[in-house]
Amino acid sequence: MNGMQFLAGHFNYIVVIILMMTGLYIVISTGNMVKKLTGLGVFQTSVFQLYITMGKVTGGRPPIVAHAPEGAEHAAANGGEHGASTADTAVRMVHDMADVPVNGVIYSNPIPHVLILTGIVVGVATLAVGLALIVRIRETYDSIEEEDVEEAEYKARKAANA
Amino acid sequence: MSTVLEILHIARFGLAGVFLLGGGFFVLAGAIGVLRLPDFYTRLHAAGVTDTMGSTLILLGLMLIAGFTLLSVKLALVGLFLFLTSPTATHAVANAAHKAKLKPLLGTYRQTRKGDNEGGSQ
Amino acid sequence: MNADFITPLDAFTIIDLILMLMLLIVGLAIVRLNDIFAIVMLAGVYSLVSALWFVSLDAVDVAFTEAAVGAGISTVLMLGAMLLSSRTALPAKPVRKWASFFIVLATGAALMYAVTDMPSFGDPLSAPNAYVGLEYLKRSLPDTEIPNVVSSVLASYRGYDTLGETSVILTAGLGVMLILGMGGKINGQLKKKAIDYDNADAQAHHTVLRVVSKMMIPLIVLYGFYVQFHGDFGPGGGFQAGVIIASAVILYALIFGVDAAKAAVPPLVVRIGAALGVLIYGGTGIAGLILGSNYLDYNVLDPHSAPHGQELGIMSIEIGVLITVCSVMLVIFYGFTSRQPDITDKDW
Amino acid sequence: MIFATTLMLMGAMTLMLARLLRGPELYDRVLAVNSFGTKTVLFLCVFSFLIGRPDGVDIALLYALMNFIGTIAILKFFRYRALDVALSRMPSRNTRKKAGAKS
Repeated sequence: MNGMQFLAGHFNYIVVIILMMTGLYIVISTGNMVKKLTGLGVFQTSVFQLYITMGKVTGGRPPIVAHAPEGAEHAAANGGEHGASTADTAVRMVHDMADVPVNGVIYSNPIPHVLILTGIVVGVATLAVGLALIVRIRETYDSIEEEDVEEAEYKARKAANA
Repeated sequence: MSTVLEILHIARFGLAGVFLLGGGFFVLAGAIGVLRLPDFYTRLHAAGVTDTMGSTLILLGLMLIAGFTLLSVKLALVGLFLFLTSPTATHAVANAAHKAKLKPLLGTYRQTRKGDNEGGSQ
Repeated sequence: MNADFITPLDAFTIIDLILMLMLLIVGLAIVRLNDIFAIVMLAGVYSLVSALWFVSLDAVDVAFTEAAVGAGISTVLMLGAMLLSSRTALPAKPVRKWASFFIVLATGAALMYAVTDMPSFGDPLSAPNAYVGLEYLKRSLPDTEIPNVVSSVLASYRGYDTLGETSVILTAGLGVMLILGMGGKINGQLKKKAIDYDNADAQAHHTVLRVVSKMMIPLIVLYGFYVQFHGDFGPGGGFQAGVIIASAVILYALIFGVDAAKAAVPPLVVRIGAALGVLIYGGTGIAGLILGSNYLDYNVLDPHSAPHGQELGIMSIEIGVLITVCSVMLVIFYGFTSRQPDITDKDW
Repeated sequence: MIFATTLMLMGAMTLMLARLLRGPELYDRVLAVNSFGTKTVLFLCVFSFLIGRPDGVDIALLYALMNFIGTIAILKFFRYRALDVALSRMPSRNTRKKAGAKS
């Protein structure tokens, strides 16, 4: 596999890694906690992107299997351009799809989608907890800059020791 | 009979193409306006081009392609929501800017350009 | 690795590339800016552009969730937190900047090295795509009669996972409740209005907003239910619907005040709902146990037809997920808004 | 034809991004984000026709609604610096008293 071909097949991972590192850089470099959480969000989204790009199949369709069986061959010939999604065709094809590999249509991989779908909602929940902690930090230390908080903590400890 | 249908077919897609490209043109023009115009209120005016002509034409073009299907209904709903929300949002932005005493640039562009700070807020 | 597969350079790939470029621009802009307000908005745009990319990568369900979460809830939460904290970030010190730059460079290099082992983009025969995913695609419709494979895998095949995720969301809601309070008394006293909004004319100008929102809110809720019950056939499901319905209530709170929203959807109801959803989910599993099968096995729910039982079970747990997600989002929102902003004007 | 429209919309989105990054006023940014959202909705509609699947329109519908909420939240935040204020037409008790005192 030559270099150009490799790049054509892997550009998505390279971009995702750059984005991931952007997020990581924001998390490490800034002292502001809200900005840190934004960086965490960027990092998190890039992980989602990594998973989703892995599940993509060229010429595929979203994993919603609802095709009329009589259109299956036609759809396969067209590379999956054909589609009618109604409930009754779905029920009909249950009986007919004993041996056709996913009805002759290419679909993208559903598993990364499932994992990431729940991941996003859990992500917003954890974001909320992080933000709540930031609010409490602000109420206690009157700042959301890491350095100020550390300084105040240091002073408080020194005063307690003295 | 079939030739009439064919002509109708071609006319439908031709019209759809004209609508789509016209909508694209208006969207692009609005975007360039938002980027290039000198102050907030004029940019607001440019953004309106996208919300009105741009979105209407594009959605009409797509509805022509889709024909009488559920998809067309959904597109009409998108159009309805945009019709309701984007002027409201634009109104809210303008109102907020006005209440925050953001002054519009007055006079000709060349005059105001020298003292750029005069047009700033507060 | 399938060495013969070559990623085609077609229209979709070009669109993908433009979207990636936009993501890179937004990411780098977030690095450079120190105005937190701009950062919050950029984060919204970032998640929106990645939602677009997800659509182009066939992950419509994921795009749906990302659009609902990133544009609505995340922005509101970030703003709520900003309100209670400061507005600009201090620029980082050069030492720290360079140190983190080198750490990032090293990590990035390591990851880039790992890229060589990854399957080609869009390769249908790659290890992740060829085996278990294909199996789910083949079996989902006969097993569950649900065309949307993402829904059936989420709710049925990987039901334990989703139960765990729902519990995580409930736990996050509990965490926010513990940290920020339940929206009642703070330090033993009720919240007092810190800011005097005595410009009646400014409020009178919001007629447009109020009228339009009044029209929009029922539509949003209706759309939420459409997403919930159409989730078996198209993109959507409990997670998305929960977020959408919660954002309708949030819009109501934004326009008519949090007190009005609390009168319409009381915090107590929301707190009960958060637990109730997980209870419904877990209870569906218990029902399976009682009917003589495994936990979260829906086949036995309908004694006559296993696929119909599956459909029933999936419907039931999706409702549980809807209730929990919606309630937890509202718990979080109420938690943030019940705090009194102690920020002074000179901070701005 | 559809592809050309898609590219036009993407170009417009990029221009909006430029305005968002450049600012200078906060309201410019809000305007840019809102307009970016509108263009995204249109993009999703057109794109779902380009790839021949209607699912994108559902997301467009959702985003048309969500964009509104986001914009309102941002503006509310900047107008009142609080999320917890009713935008009721009735003047608050405070202002009514003041108005009474004046007249």
